[in-house]
Amino acid sequence: MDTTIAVDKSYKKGVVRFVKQDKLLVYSAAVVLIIILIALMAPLIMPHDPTAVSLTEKVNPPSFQYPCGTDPLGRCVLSRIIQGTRTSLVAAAIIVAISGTGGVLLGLISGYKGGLVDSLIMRLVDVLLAFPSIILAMALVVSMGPGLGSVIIALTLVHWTGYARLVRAEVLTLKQSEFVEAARAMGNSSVRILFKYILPNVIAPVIVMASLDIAQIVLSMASLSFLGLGAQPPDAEWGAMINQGREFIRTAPHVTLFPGLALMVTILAFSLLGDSLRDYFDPRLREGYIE
Amino acid sequence: MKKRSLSIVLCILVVLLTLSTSGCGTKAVSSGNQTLVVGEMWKINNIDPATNGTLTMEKALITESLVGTKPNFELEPNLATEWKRIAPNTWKFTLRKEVKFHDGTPLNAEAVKWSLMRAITINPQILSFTKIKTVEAENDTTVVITTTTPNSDLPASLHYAGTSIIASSSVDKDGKLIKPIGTGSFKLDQFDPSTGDMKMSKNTQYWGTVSKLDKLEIRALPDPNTRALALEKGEIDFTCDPPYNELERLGKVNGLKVQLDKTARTYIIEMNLNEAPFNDVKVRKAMSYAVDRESIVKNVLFGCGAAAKGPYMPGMAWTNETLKGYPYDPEKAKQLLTEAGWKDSDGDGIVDKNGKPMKITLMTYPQRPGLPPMAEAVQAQFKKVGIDLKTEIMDSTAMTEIASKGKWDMKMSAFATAMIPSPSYHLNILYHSKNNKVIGYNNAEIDKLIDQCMVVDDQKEKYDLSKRVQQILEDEEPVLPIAYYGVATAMKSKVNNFVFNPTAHDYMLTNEVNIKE
Amino acid sequence: MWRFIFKRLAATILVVVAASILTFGILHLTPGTTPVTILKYAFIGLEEIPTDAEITEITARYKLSDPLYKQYYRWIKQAVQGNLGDSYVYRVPVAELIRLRFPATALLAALSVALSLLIAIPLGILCAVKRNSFFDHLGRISALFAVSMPSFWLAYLLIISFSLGFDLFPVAGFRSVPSLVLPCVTLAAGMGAVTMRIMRSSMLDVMSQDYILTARAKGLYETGVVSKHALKNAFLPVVTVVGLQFGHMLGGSVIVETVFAWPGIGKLLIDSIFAKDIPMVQGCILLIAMTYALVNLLVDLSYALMDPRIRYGRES
Amino acid sequence: MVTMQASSPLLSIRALSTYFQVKETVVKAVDEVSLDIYPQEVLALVGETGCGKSVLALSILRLLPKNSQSEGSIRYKGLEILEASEEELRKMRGKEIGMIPQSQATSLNPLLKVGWQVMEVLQLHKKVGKLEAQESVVNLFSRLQLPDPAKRMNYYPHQLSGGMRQRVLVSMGVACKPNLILVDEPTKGLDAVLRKEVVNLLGEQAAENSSSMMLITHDFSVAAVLADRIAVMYAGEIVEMGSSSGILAKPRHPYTQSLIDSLPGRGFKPIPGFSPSLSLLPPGCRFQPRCRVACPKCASLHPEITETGVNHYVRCLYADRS
Repeated sequence: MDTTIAVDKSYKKGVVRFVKQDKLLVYSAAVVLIIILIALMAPLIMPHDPTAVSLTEKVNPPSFQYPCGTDPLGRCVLSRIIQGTRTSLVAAAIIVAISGTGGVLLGLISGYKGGLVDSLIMRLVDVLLAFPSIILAMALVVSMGPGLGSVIIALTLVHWTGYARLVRAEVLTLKQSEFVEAARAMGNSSVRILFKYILPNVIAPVIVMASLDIAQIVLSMASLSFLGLGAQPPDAEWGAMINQGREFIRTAPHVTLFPGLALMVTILAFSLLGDSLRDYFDPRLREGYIE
Repeated sequence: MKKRSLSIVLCILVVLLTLSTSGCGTKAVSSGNQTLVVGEMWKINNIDPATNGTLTMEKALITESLVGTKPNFELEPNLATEWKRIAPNTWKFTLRKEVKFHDGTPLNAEAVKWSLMRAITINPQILSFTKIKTVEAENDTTVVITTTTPNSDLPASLHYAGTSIIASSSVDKDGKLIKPIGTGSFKLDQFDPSTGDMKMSKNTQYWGTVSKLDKLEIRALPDPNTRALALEKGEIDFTCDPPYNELERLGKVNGLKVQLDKTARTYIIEMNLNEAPFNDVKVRKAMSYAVDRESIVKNVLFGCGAAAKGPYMPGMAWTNETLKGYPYDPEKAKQLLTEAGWKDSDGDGIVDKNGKPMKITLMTYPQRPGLPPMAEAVQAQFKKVGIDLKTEIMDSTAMTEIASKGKWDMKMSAFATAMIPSPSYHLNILYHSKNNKVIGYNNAEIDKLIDQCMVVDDQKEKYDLSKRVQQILEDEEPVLPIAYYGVATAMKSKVNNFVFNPTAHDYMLTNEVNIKE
Repeated sequence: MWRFIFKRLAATILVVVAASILTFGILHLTPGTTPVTILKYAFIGLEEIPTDAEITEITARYKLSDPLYKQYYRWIKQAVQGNLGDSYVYRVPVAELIRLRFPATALLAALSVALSLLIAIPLGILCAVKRNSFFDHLGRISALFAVSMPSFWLAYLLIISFSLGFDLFPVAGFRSVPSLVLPCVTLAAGMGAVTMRIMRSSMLDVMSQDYILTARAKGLYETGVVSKHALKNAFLPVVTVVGLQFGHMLGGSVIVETVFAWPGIGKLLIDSIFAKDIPMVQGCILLIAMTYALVNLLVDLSYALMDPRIRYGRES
Repeated sequence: MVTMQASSPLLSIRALSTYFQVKETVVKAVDEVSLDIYPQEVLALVGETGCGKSVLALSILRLLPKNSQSEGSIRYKGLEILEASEEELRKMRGKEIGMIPQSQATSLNPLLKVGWQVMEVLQLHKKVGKLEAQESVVNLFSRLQLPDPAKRMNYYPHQLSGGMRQRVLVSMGVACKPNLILVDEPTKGLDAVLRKEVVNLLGEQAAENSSSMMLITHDFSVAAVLADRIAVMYAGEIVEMGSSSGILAKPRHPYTQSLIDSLPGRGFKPIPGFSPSLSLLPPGCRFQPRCRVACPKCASLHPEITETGVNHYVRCLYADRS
């Protein structure tokens, strides 16, 4: 029947048409790509050695030689921002990877198994969310000793709860759907059902949450470093750089402004990407017309 | 409709709240009676002299200690007019007459006994360096103090703000502090623990010259930026340690003046002498030459401090002024390193010895703002002579913890050198083998000299012994003195008679300070 | 209704106790031993090396050598009777200091919530009604910027421009009304942005519902349709978001209080965590967890009041 | 059944077309439709879902979303609706032309009491006090056989059954006794028993208020019972229009015939294929791909609507043949 094939073709054309129209998705994906590229090629594109201290040139305003000026120890702020991109993204990637997989697995199990396992996991989630995550992260980092390592561990322990809840909710709705019952009727083992039938349907929202989560993680890391708990000098990390610039707020605001700008652009890009991905995966929100 | 009524209630709530809190916003200086508003640098956690004596004695001028110190750290009479050591473990103090507490009760031996015994029970540190066993009132104006072991520094330790004297009416029936009632030139009117603001008014029956100021106010502003801004906008009249980089600018603002002084605190780098390469004196000397102390003071501390030769800053009675110190000489440092067998054989810019490159770690902590940037400056300077130094910033407790476990290289801190103004106290804590086991410095001669210096009574002999120790320390350089800790005080030009006293923990106000309109 | 509230309160207490056990455990797996930290922060100063005598004295005074579960049991037994123990550093009852510091945070949080709602809700509705207009795009973009602006950086921008530039607001402290403005704006920005976006999308969703078409078919003015029919339905998702955001704000206040030297619970908690002042940390965590749970309960109750479909305990 | 007087029509629609702008494509949901409704007459608009009948109804009240646009003319009692000002339209909606919306599950505001929602239209147009409005709603409910109306008034929509909600919507539509009532799929999603009740209800209301009614439905049997005249729509166009008896007796257009054949009583034969998407319309007769008696010319020539009997119109080249 020719009509069925027509439907598939229009779907692909629809995808291209949608991407062309939704500039937001394209722009945010582009900016995210640029940021990732900066992180990957960090050592090549840095104008100066980020750790090169030259006390005589401390706190110079932006100039041709130092596009973003120098920090209180005379180091090139631009190079440290680029280095900071790498530190932030690598750490964020690790955190999202571990807390993501962990959260998804726990969500799948607790959603599918239900009963004691489900309530145990969910009560643990409630306890972890009983107070703001930044405070829990702080307690963990202080107890493990400040430094990027403990920040990564702390944020991983805190961020998996979001994924677990999301996946559990999706599994609960999918569990009753016909095609899962059909799969079970065909004698598939529960593990196969989880991974072959349920997981693919859960991937889309998880990806959306992951990109929004990266923005949140980068922000939390910067906040922890700002409080002196995260990356320690001489590592270049945006939050720490903003904190270091605190004293020079009047005489040399550039020390604080540029890392802050980089931080904001990164958070903005990932949140925008997450938003437009959500719109893309959730057609209901697109402007349709009344039948 | 429910919605409209909800938003109206919300608006009324906001308006009420704003009106209620606007009452307490007052400008700093009101005409008529003179008030000095001070921006304090540390959080004001509590106002118990036993644990926060520097605040109640040196800044709020509420309490006073038995013994005072002259700017050159020599002891002078204060609440106690004179003191004699009548036995190795016993001392007799005579109290000043006609001194009254703020609540009108007289200062007598009984009050001193109660106050000192309270201090040593609350604060274990006061117990450990005064070593007080008993305090007895022989008569109204004489106090007899016995120590657990002979302690020639007892009078010096009674200068410490923690031992300042308060009346027994300062506490309620079950011993909880209500309000410190001292003998100082100001009495406490009000303390608001939530904002950390203290309000004092002058003590008209003060035994010394009564202050010209009518009121003294202290506000806790822990953030240096905030202190500088508050001073410029007139919210406060006097403050200490604004951001070092703004000292120059603040000095030029009309109506403000800035003063740079040194206090009895030294930035030092301690090393783990049990491990190579620090057990080799040549390496230690090379490292000392490799540190550019002048550049650090000028660029990192913005001139707030001075390059250090020995443990004690110039101007202290027992400082060995003849020390040469280790002026910046990278070539000499490299030469000493080669003599010690450290050459850059593999050309990677890092010296190495039988295959092992010199890779060491320097630990420090952020609570003193100068330390982290100094550590990174030292890192850059060591790199020039081929030493690969990594810096680690951590909480000071964690640093002490790691050092006590033995697996460490270097740690930098800002050590107070005259907590107890005596020539032996600091040397005994930092360099005596039985006290500072962590750095593993074991020099029998140094130990013997320090022990002698602690016991001998004659002042001149004490100073000579201390000076000889300082000379040996310079030759052996077990610890690298980097810079003397600078204190920057910034105030309105109309604040006068403020004389910086280096014996203070940070800065010390006096009853002389006042405001000329 | 009451059965539901009772069940929720019981669950909250369980969660809060579990949270306090969690923090108690975390704070004790620390590298710096507690007595050394207490000595440094409370008595002898950061640089001094505590002598063994001092360490043993403090360990004995606060019974720190007891096994952990015993220490926790002692704390929880007193906490139940309202005695949260004494702070190691301040050496005053924890409850007293919390009572002093809580109003500052409460006032800051309440005003920030009020400020963000007063701005976000009208803006959200306007953006939805004037969809895809210039105003709508402007609103959405500024919301995205506000959400991605780190609070501590926004605080500095505000300080630089307002208290330095225009000398309008004092920089720190909780002494006068103007000192309230900058911290409130910093805290309200993030929350306002999120609330506005949720308000807009929920308004759009409601405006496309069938009962709105019915309302128009009845001949109502467009403003009547929006106010009588759309608003109430659009508020439901916003109420839940406000609950979540309030928790987020408690976290945010920790940073804002640090930057603005605001004497609130957030700042108190950070300092206590650094100083390993365990009773104080436990007290603050208990308070924050309970406020958090209470707010969520209030949100659920208001949800039930507004939506008859979920009115608990009412037979249909 | 009301006999048809030859007076001027209450509502006359001439060459009405309604477009929707979706991204770049333009979708023509209603294509050059013309029809009249006479006072006290029931016209049924029959067609499969997606043929544009609901859009036609909404065009009359101009309740379509912003991305739509209508051309042609809709005259109601001499007033041109397409040019009417918002104020005139607002006065007309609910008072002159009432609407009974489609799905009873979602057409009532879930957070407001049903009584209040009906009183609202009365207070809006009839300027009556709260008490008086309450009273008229109570007897409206009782007239529509809603059990215990005084109590039911304070219920919320989720507390009522499907049938009761449908009755509330009907009462809302007829509350101001409008001259024309647009009824959108009154029987959709109801079981057989309820459908019968609603059909009788609508019949009584039309007679009682002597108002004319445009009945939009996909169910031919409902149209047969209630309607004086029937218009069959397919892919945005009217393909056949005439008296219900005439059409039932002798359906001229192949689509109408297959519609009737698909009724349960007439052999339950489904119509093959799908109705075409309104943005990809075939060139010739739009029913040609699914028409059993189509011939080559049908594919290329788009037939006009022609009169094939007294007040009986058909849009098919071979209407008289079948």
